[in-house]
Amino acid sequence: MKIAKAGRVAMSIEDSKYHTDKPHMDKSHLHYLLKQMLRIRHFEEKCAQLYTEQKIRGFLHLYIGEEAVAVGVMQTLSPQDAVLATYREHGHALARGLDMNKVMAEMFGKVSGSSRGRGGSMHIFDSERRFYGGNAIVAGALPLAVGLALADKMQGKKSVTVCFFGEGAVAEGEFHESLNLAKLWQLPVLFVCENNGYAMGTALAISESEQHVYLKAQSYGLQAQTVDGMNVVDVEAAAKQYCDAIRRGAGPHLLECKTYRFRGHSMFDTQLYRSAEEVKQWQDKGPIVKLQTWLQANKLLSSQQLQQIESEIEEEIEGAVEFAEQAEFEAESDLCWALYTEKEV
Amino acid sequence: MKIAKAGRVAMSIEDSKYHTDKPHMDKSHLHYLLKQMLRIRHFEEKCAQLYTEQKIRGFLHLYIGEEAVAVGVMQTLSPQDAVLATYREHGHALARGLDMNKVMAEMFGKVSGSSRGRGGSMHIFDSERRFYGGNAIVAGALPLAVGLALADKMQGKKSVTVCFFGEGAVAEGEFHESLNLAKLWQLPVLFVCENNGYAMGTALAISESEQHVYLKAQSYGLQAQTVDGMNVVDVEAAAKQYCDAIRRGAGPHLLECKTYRFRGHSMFDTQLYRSAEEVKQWQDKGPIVKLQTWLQANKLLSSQQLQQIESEIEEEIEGAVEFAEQAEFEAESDLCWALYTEKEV
Amino acid sequence: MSADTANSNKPAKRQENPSLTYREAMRLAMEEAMLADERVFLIGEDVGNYGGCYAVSKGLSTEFGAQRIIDAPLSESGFVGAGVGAAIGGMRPIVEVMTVNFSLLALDQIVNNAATLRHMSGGQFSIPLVIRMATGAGKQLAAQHSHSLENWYAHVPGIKVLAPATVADARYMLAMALADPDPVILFEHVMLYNNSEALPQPEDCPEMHQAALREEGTDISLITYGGSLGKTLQAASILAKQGISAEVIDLRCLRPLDTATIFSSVEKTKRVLVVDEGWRTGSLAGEICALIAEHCFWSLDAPPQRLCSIEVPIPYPQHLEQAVVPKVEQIVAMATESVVKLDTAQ
Amino acid sequence: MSADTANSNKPAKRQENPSLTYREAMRLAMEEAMLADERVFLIGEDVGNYGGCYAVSKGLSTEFGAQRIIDAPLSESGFVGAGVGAAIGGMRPIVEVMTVNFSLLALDQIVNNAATLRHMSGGQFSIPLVIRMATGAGKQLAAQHSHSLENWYAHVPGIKVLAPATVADARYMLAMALADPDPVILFEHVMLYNNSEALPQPEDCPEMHQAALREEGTDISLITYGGSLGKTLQAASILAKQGISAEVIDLRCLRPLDTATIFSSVEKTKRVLVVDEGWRTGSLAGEICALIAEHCFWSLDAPPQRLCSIEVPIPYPQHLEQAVVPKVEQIVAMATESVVKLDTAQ
Ligand SMILES: Cc1ncc(C[n+]2csc(CCOP(=O)(O)OP(=O)(O)O)c2C)c(N)n1
Ligand SMILES: Cc1ncc(C[n+]2csc(CCOP(=O)(O)OP(=O)(O)O)c2C)c(N)n1
Ligand SMILES: [Mg+2]
Ligand SMILES: [Mg+2]
Repeated sequence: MKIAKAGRVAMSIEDSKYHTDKPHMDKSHLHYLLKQMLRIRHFEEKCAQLYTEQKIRGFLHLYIGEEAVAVGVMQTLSPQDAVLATYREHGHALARGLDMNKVMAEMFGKVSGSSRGRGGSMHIFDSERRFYGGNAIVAGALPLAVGLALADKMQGKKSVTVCFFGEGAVAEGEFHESLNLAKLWQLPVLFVCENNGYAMGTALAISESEQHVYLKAQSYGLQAQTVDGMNVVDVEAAAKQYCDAIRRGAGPHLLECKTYRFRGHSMFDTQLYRSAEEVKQWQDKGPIVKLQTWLQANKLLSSQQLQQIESEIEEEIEGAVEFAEQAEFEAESDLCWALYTEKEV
Repeated sequence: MKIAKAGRVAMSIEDSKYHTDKPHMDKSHLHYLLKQMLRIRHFEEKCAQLYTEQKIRGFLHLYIGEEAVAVGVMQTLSPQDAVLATYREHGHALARGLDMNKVMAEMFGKVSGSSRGRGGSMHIFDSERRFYGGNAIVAGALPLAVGLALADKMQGKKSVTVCFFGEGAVAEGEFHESLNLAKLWQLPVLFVCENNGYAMGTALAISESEQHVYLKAQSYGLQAQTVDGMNVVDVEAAAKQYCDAIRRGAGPHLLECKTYRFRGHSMFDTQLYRSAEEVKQWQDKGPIVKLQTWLQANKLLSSQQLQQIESEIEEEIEGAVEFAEQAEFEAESDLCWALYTEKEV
Repeated sequence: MSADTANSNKPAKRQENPSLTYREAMRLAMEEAMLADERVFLIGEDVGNYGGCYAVSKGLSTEFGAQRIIDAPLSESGFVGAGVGAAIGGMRPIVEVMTVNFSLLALDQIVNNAATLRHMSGGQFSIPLVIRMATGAGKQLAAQHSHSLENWYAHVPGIKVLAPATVADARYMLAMALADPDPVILFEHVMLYNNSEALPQPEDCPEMHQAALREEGTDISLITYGGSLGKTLQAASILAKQGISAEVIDLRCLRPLDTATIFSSVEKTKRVLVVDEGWRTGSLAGEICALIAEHCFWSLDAPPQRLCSIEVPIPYPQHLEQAVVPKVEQIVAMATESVVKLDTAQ
Repeated sequence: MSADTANSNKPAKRQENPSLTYREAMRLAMEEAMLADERVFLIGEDVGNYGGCYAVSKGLSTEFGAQRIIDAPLSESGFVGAGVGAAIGGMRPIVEVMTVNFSLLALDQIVNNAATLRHMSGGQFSIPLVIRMATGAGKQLAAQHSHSLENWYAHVPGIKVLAPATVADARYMLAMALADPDPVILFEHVMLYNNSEALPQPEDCPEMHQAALREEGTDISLITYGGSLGKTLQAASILAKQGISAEVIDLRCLRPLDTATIFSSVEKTKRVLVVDEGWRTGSLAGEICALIAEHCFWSLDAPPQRLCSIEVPIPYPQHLEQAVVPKVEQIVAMATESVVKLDTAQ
């Protein structure tokens, strides 16, 4: 189903530059994208609240404002593909299909959590879904992604490994080493740089002499482009184009998604490094408001449908909180379980 | 004095592309360049022999074939400038003006050596000449170079810091981090990549997805170019152009010098990774034979003059060996001296 | 973040001996150093615009500008190495590596350059570098953000390692580190930043390399440092109520170790328990037990004991995190056992 | 380089119990592993075309091709991390980090990923990774190339650490490491590669985590590992001539430590000297002395002693390098003193 031409809203899905490669953008898929983004948004809003209630502790890094990136990219993946992310990975986990109950239980540190509660917000894992964390060392997952892709390639698998990281990670030596290795060995990796303009309080101009991450990637011979990370359709289209190429054997690619985090870096951030106006400007072009407004303007989303989506999400989140509340903490006696493998694998 | 047009020799100094910026290339300077390269060459040939006699031990990495790089670059420096190099740094030390006696004594591990004999071949230091080693960790000196340049800049000094490293070092994260920092902070650093095509036995194509190091440097916003590292005049001209720019405040630059090592990586190398023909081809365009042949063909170097140069060098080297032989080893009781500073600096 | 009570414009306040937090003390020390010596500058991730990940440098960038409070990109190896270079080049850098966890990325620069270059070059130059980093567990930050690796640094000749555990030491040890001509690493335990104390006079502070007797006692020596000092002092006061007189030694300087103070305490009390948040095997506590066994063997009335962290990546949930690190009750129990066992043996 | 006596095409030779060098044994083990399991591959700097910086993998790239003997660029953090990823992804990588000196650049990947991910993810996957690295001094390579940091690795929960000190262990411990489902780090002391021995049968080798009694004795336990084993055995035979019966324990596995073997030896001999090429403060030797002091306190007849390297960056000249590391005469002297002191005390 072709999408009706946009009216007066800013976003123009028709004009999207991946016209030919555009994935199947029917109404139900757009509803699905919206729902996924809303799920993440509301899940995290709930988490923020639970944090003030001290149900969730430690560091909590919200993805609010950046949902289009994880949701868009994840659409192009199959279960055989592998995913790695950062400490800001609730969105990726949910978009990858992890059970929200388990994710919320993880936030609570409960044994029913996706990592038995041991990892918390920053370390959500699900090896069944090939979701390999949740890494709290900036750029720490990039070498792992190279290795996972190498293993897939050596085993003749057609999988893609997707590795998400912030633009702050680009300054780390691991970025450099990993891109070079991936290209040298023509590995099936999609690097996704979530360029939200800041690494904690450090603006990109303070951390990179070359501020176009996709240009940096090209200097390693990777195919790379920048995409509007606030536009889930653009993200999906670009990711699909790249994943298809990677599956055809074209080697690693990098997608730079221009985005913004609406909240502080973590719950401790006083945000002295940016103005409220700047935040407001970005919020106005947020990924959810953008898609939702466009759908509504084009009569592709009734208020009843939206209502339905919202209430399904609310129910899911309530269920997840309930699940997490009810869940047990891991017994202290199991503290050392799985430090090493019990028997041969 | 203008240099006479080259005859049938391959090298064309007239055609050298740094015509306008060309340093003062009179005959005596060319003789000086030749002599410096020959000094290094013969010094190292002597070292190789002394190695088989076990006077020199440990790792010995010869610069033979690459002399034009250190000699060319060093011409543009003043005493206030700082120099850092790798474990293949005898040539740099000599070209920087370190006393050959002390360098040879260092090779012998004697207390009269430039580092009291503690460093040996890989760790020649001379803080008076701002020669900061001799670093045996590949790419380990690049962050130091950034810091030295930062200190100079903060103190309002007009110095340039020159950092030599091999093309193998380009794959290390430290290369990436250092170039970015240097450019971000517009530091007076000249990075000199000695691209001799191999990192031990690993050809450039196996270690870099982008094999043009100068292009990699440009991706950080550095001014960068590649130059024939076998042509000492070209190297000097390019280095001068860049050092001048750096002194004018134009920030860090990178010079990629295409060169070749005629010997193995160290004294243990069986060189299975390259053919004798390849080595021969490069030897034929070696920096010394090139300059010497050109000078002779243009009647700018009489056999008497060459004889004179050679015998001065022979004398210097003999003196250095004699000095090193006579020198004492550091007393075992001084082993821990200077681990910490004895009093405030 | 509590308000800043340190303010260079009101020096009078300082003389009134006000109470400060550990965080404020550390900032005051940096401010003072930067005012006193223009070669001093601070560099690290988010030390400027953000104010420091633990808000230690908050306000300094306003006071000193971006030239002296330098926000570095995420390049630990790069900017730590740059700190080494800048120190060689005549500056007095304070490099903040947010936490010890990330310092692994800079270890090569610290071990192979900072610690090595002076000796290896035959003593041609010094490296007056200070590296500050947060360390330890307790904030539920999980395995990759809760390391205690002071022992690794204390292993390396050529550097010195400090662990200020009190507000006074936060206030004065940085100055000592800056006055030292060699590389000094300062560990700030994350659980200390909000601790508040009235400051003693600088003269009342022990020298940089000296351990401090935080509590005198006769029955057992409790030796500790950094984040475990508070727990150990608590334990000592519980023990006192039980009639056990515990001496508490705060190491302060982890390299070089003040063995004279350690040994004379143990010779007196004849029993020792070392409390250390590091993982047990290969811990600094192990080193201290070994030293004591070697040097005080004939004085000991009970085996030297140590209480360390359980050897496991530190989990996120509070009960598990607390299960890993040393606890007050454990200190009390082990100290009591050590003393009581002796009584039995007699 | 000595000629390769190991050859997979002549299996008969193997049964003749030929003598091999340590280097050949390690290569043979890798060759065997690669023939037996196609998931095994070798990756590292110069392992292929160059044949390995210590020539351990010489010839393997011809036999297995560049797909399974992968020459990596100078990117220690990158390719060690890639090894971790590949292990998670179903392969059985052997990562060669030329030497422990360069492993500092990869420590973050080892500590925060290899050692941590399994536990932190709640045990969802294993990381069957083997990392090999050369270690130690003795070749006059100076300060940046002579480190012994086995103790640092032995400190980290989640990994296992091996130090094969004999040709037999070089031959069989790699297979054990590969059979192990978790990350294993193998340290090969640079001075061992040319050692030559006839091989025992694999059945005669202790299990991976077991220490080996290399010499039985009654007067003192000499505990050591890796490059110091040879010196310790020499010292034991000198001691024997002096009428002192020394027991020599080769730790073999540095994490987990075989404390049962250590303790039972010390309970028997009542005296102990640990010999360890690491710097003294924070050494593995310190850990072992601490363990012995804790667990064998009442059996000890003399303080636990250790002989380690002097704490200084290792200098280039032979006489200074040798002055730093443990020497046979020192072992003899310290052991004698320990035993004689006891005699005097009695
Ligand atoms: C190696 C390392 N250094 C520093 C930190 C502390 N830190 C955590 S997140 C962060 C900023 C990262 O920014 P970016 O990569 O842009 O990701 P974002 O948070 O914006 O999503 C920093 C400095 C860390 N976790 N790891
Ligand atoms: C970090 C590190 N890894 C590995 C080595 C071992 N090594 C010494 S030199 C060398 C090759 C370096 O090649 P390149 O940078 O091109 O310099 P070249 O030797 O060709 O001058 C290697 C791998 C090292 N010294 N440091
Ligand atoms: Mg960011
Ligand atoms: Mg090279």
